[in-house]
Amino acid sequence: MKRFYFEKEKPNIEYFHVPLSKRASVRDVVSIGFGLFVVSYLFVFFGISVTGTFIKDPMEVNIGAMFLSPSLEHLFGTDFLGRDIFSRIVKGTEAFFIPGLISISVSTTFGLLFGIISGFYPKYFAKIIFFFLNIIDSIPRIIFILIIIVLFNPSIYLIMTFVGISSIPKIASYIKSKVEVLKNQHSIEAARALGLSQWAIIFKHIIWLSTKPVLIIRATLGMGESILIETSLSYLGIGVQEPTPSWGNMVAMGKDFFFQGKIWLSTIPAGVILFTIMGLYLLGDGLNSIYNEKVSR
Amino acid sequence: MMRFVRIFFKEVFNMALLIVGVTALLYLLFNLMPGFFPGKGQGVIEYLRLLKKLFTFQFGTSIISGRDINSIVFPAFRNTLILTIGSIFLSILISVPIGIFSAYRGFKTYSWPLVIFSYIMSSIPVFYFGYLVLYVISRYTGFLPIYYPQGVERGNPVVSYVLPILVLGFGNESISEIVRLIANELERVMHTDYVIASKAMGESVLWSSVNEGIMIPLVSIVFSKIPFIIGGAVIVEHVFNWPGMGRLAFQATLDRDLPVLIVIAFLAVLCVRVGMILKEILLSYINPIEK
Amino acid sequence: MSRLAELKDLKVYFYDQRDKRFIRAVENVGFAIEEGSVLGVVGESGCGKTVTALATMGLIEAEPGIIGGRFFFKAPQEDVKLIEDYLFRNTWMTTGENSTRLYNLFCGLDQYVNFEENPFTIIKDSEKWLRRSNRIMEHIRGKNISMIFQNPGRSLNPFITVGHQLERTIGRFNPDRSSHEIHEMAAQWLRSVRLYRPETVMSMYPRSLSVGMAQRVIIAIALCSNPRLLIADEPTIGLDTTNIYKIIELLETLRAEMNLTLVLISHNIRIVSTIANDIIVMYAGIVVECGVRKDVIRGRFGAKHPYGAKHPYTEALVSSIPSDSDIRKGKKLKEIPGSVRNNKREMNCCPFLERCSYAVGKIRKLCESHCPELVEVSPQHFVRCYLYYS
Amino acid sequence: MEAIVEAHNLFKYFYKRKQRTVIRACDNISLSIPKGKTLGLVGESGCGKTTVGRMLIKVLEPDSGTIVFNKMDLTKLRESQIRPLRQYFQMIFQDSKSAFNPSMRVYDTLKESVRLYGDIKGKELRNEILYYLSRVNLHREMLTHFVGNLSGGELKRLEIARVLAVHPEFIIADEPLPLLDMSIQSQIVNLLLQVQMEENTSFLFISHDLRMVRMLSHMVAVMYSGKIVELASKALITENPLHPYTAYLWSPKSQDFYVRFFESGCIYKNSCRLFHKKGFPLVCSERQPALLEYEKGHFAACHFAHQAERAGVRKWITEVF
Repeated sequence: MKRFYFEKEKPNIEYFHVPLSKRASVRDVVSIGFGLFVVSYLFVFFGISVTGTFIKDPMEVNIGAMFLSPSLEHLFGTDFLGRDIFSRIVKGTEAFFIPGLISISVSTTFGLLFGIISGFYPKYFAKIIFFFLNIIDSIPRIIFILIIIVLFNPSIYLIMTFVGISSIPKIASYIKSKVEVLKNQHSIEAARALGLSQWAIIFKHIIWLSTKPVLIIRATLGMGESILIETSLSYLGIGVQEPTPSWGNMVAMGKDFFFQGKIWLSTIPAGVILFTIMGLYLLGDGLNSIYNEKVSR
Repeated sequence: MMRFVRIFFKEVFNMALLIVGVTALLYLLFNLMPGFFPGKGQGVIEYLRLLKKLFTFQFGTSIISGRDINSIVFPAFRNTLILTIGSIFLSILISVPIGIFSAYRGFKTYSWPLVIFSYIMSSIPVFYFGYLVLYVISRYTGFLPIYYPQGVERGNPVVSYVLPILVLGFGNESISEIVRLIANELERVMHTDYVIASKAMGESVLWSSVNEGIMIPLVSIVFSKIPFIIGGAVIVEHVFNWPGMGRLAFQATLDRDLPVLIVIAFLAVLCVRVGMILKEILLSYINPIEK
Repeated sequence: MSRLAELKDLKVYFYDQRDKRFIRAVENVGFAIEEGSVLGVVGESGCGKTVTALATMGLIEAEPGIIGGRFFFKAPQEDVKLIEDYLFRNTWMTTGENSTRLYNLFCGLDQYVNFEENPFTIIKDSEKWLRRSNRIMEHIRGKNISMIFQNPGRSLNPFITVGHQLERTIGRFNPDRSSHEIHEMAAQWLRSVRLYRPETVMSMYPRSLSVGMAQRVIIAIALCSNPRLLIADEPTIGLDTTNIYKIIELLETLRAEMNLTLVLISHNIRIVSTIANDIIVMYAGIVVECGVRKDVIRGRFGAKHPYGAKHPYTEALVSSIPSDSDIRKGKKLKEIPGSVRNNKREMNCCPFLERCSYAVGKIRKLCESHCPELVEVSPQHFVRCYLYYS
Repeated sequence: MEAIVEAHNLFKYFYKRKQRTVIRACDNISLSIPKGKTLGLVGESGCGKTTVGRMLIKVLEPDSGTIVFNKMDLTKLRESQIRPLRQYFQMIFQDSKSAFNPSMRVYDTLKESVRLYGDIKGKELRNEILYYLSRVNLHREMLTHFVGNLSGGELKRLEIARVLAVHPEFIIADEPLPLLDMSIQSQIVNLLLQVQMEENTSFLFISHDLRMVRMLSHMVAVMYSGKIVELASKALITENPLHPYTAYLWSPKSQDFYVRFFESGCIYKNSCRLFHKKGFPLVCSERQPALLEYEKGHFAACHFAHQAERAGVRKWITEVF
C-alpha cells in the first residue's frame, strides 16, 4: 500500500514540545471521540429522565399500540404492553447512573488511599492492607452480590457500593505499582533532597501528576463494569424489579418473544448496552495510550 | 527447583490464611443478620465448627431446604469448573493471536478490524449474546442440543458443553483486556534494546520478546480474571439452564438458602486461590528477577 | 588487502509526525573498509553515526527510513543466493585483485522509493521494503556482520541466564553440535573474553553482572558466530576509565586473533584514535572529514596549508579532550559553544556554521551560501570546508 | 579556612540476605570540605562513593559516625529540623533523565524550586526562571518542553539550574559526566567552575575519572571498596602519588592485575603492583594500613608510602597516548 509524505510549508518556528493533542495517533483520537460521545449521551439521557421533558411516561400501558414498528411517534417502537421503548431506555439510565458514580467514587478514593499507603511503606502496611484486599478480591463479584442480596435485601444503591468495594483491590494494586515505579526512578529522592516536604511530594508529584491519569482510566473502566453488573442483575430479576425500566429487565422481558421472531424487542436494549460499554472501554483505552509517554524515536 | 517449592509453600500458607479470612468475613456478615444463623454457642465456637465443616468437605444438610448439600454441590462444581477452564482456553485462543498480530502489524492495514471485533465481542452483554447464539443455532443449524440433556437419556454431555463454553469464552470482557494488554506490552518490548540486539544477532524478534512481551501479561491477566469468569458463568448457566454452580447459587438466593451459598462461595474462593498459586509459580518461573 | 565492504551515499530521512516535517538523519555518507582494518566513526551524540550503523544492518523501522544508497559487502557465496536469483542480476561490484564480488545489500531500493523536489514528497512503500530487506539481511545479520549496542546493561535478555543466551546463539550458527559441546564452546568463548570464572558467569542473570562484565559477555556473544565485520556502537560509554582501556585492548587483541574488521563508533576521538586505522568524523548527518588516522588527528603540514589541514570541528574535538600534560598545567578546557542543531531538511548552509571559530569575514558568506563539498586536501584525506577550497 | 562540611568516621554496612554477605560500603570515612573549595572523590564503580554522597546529604542514614554541617551535627537532628537546612546542601544526580517528574514541563520544575525558599509571584518569578535558564545557557524556548524530549547535555544543565535556583552553599555532584559526550562534558565542567567562582559554593565531585576530577577539584580523595586510600591536594596526587592504586587509576594501561578478592590486611593488596613487586610482604597481608599523614596535607593508607619515591611509584604514570 503506497505511503505519501509531503511537507507543508510551515513557519520556521522551532518548537519541540509534545502537547497532548499532538501525541495522539489516529486510533486514540477515534476511540476518545467515540467514548466522549457515549458519555455525553449518557448525561443527556439522565438529564431527560430526571426532568422527564421529552419522553412519554414509560410506565403508561397502551394495549392498542402493541409491537408497533419504530416510527416518528415511538422512536424505537413499542413493547408487548404498548409502552414506548425509547422512553423506557431513557428512564433505564437512571437505574445505573447514580449507583455507577457511587461505585466509582468508592473504589477510586479507597483504592488511591490504600495504594499510596502500601506504595510508600512497603513492609508493614502493604502486607496488612493487601491481606484484607485479597480477601475481598478472591470472592467472585456476582456471588458476593448474591450473598449480600440474601442477607440485606438491599436497594441498587447499596449493591453498587459493594461493587465499588469489591473493585478496590484492583485499583490499589495499579497505584501501588505506579508508586513503586516512581520510587526507584530517583524523582522522589531528588524532590526530597531539594527540600520539599513529605506531604508536598505525595500530593503534588505522586497524586496530581502521576496517578491522576491512572485514576481517570480506572474510573471509566469501572463505570463500564458497573453498567454491565447492574444490567445483568436486573436481567436475573434480582436487581431493578419489573415495572421500573432498566436495560437488563427489558432484555429479560424481550427474550420470551425471541423465538416468535420479534427479536428487536430485546435487541434494542442490548444494542444500547453494547454501544455504551464499548464507548467507555474505548475511552479508557484511548486515555491510557495517551497518558503513558510513548518513546518517540 | 528449590525456589518453586519455597514459593509454593509460601502461597499455600497464604491461601489457607485467606480462606480463613473469607470465612471469617462471611461469618461476620451472617451474624449481622438478626438471629438468622441458629448457632447454639454464639461467636467463636460456632465459627470453629463451621470451619471444621468447610475444610473437611462434608457440608451436611442445609437447614433451610433440608437437601444434602454434598450431593447437590459437587456435580455442579464439576460442571462449572469445566465451563470456566474451557472458556479461559477459548478466550486465550482467540485473543493472543489478535494481540500478537496487532502488535506486529501495528494498527495498520489488516489488524484494525480484528481489534474492533475483539472490542465488540467483549462488550456484548453475555445474556443477550447467549440468546442470540441460541436463536441462530436453533433457527438455522439445529444440530447442537440447546438444553443440557436432563435426567435419564444422558446423550453425549460433551457436545452440550460446546455452546456455553463458546458463549462464555467470547462473552466475558477478558478478551478485549488480553488483546489490549498484549498489544501494548509487545509493542513496548519489541522496541527495547535487548530485542533489537538479539535481532541484530539474527534471532527472530518474536522469540526473544516472548518472555516479557506475551507470557507475563497473559499469565497475570488470565489468572486474575478467574473471579470474573466464575461470575460470568452464573449468567451463562442461567441463560442455558445449565446445572452449574452459578445456577445453584441463583436458586439459593431466590429461596434464601444461606448454607448452600456459603459452600458455593467457599468453593469459588478455593478455585480463585488455586488460580493465584498457579499464577505465582508461573510468574516466578518466567520472570526470574527477584524483586 | 581486498576491500570487505563499501557504503555509497547512504540517505536516511525520518518523518516527524509532530511538525509534519522531514528530519535528515544521514545525507550521502560513504566509506570503504579494508579487510582486517579498524574504521573509527567519531561524532557528537545525535550526529547520525548510530543511524548509519543501524542502516547497514537493516534495523531501521522508522518511517520512511533508508531513501538512497548502496552497501556492497563481500558475503560468502551461499549466503547471497537470495540476492542473485532476484531480478537484480547486475548489482554486485568487483574489486581489483581476485575480482571477488561485493553484493549490494540494498539492491532494489530504488524500485520502492521515488521523490519529487518542489514540494519535496517522498513516496515509499516501506512495508514491502522492510519485508524484502529482512529476507536479504537474515543471512547476513549475525553470521557475517554483528553489532554491539550502546549500554551493555540493557542489551542482554533479562529473563534468561547469560549462559543460555550464549548457547542459543552458538547453537543457531552450528546446528550440528551436541548441547554439551555447545556448553563447552560457550565456556571457551567466555574465557577468550578474559572472564575467568565462566561457569559462575553463565549461571548468573544479566541484572547481577557488573557493567564491565556485561560488555565482555556481549562481545563474546557478538563474536561467537565469528563474523567478518563487527560494528561496535559506543562500547565504552558509561564505563569506568579503567574498564574503557581494558575493553579497547580486548577488542584490539580479538581483532588481531580472529582477523576481524572492526567499525568503532564513539564520541571520544582519543579512544578511537588509539586503535583505528582510518577515521571518519560526522556532524549533523554529514561526513565532515575522512582519512587516515595520522592525517585526521595531526593534519599534514603541506605547502598549501601551513597550519595543517583539519576541519575546524575535528580540531575542536581533539582539543576538547585534555591530554595529560595540559591537565597538569591546569589549563582551562576548550569547549565547543552551542549544541548540535536538529537538522531539518531545508537548511543548506554549512551545519557547523554557528559553532565554527573560523567562519569570519569573507569565508562566512561562502559558508552561509551552501554546504561545501568534500575536498581532497592530501592523498586519501578529504575535508568538507571552504577553508581548503583551492 | 574553616570547613563547611565535616564527616567523622562514617560506617555503613549493607547486608545482602540472599548471599548472606556484608558489603562494607563505607568503612571509617572522615572528610572535611573547606568553604568555597572542591573535594574530588575518585574510585571505581562499586567502591561506595555514591553512598558517601547520599549520607552527607541525609538521604541515607549512616550506621554510625557524625556529619557536621556549618558546626551543626546533622545526625542528631530529626527530619523536620533538617528540612529548612536542606536549602544549603543539594545534589546533582547521575542519571538526570530520571531525576525529573516526566509529566512536568521545564517551567514547572524550575518554578517549584524557585518558589521553595522564596515567595515570588508572577512577573518576578518569570524573570527569575529566565535568569537561571540563561545562567546555564539553555535556550528560552525550552520552557514549554517536556523533560522527555531534551538531550542529555540539556537535561544535565537543567538539573544544575534547578539546584542553583535554591542558592545552596554546598553541592554534591554524583558522577555527572559519564553518560555525556566529551565536548558536552567540558561545557559542564566549565559551568561548574564558573558557578564556584561566582557564588563561592563548595563542591563534592564524585567521579571515576581521575582526569576530570583533577581538573575541577582542589583536594582529591581516592576510595577503594569502602576505604579512603589516599587524600591529597590536586598537585600532589599527580606529582607523586603514594598509593599504587592512585597510579593505577591515573594510567590504567600500566596495570594488568585485576583479580580482586577480599581478605584481611590491606584491601588493595591482591591487585597492588607494589605488593607483587616486593614479593608479597607479610605486613601488607596482616595489618590494615591506616590513613596517615606522610606529608603536609597528604594522607595515604599504605605501609610503603614513606618510601614511595624509591619504589618508583611515580614512574608508572606513563604517557597514555
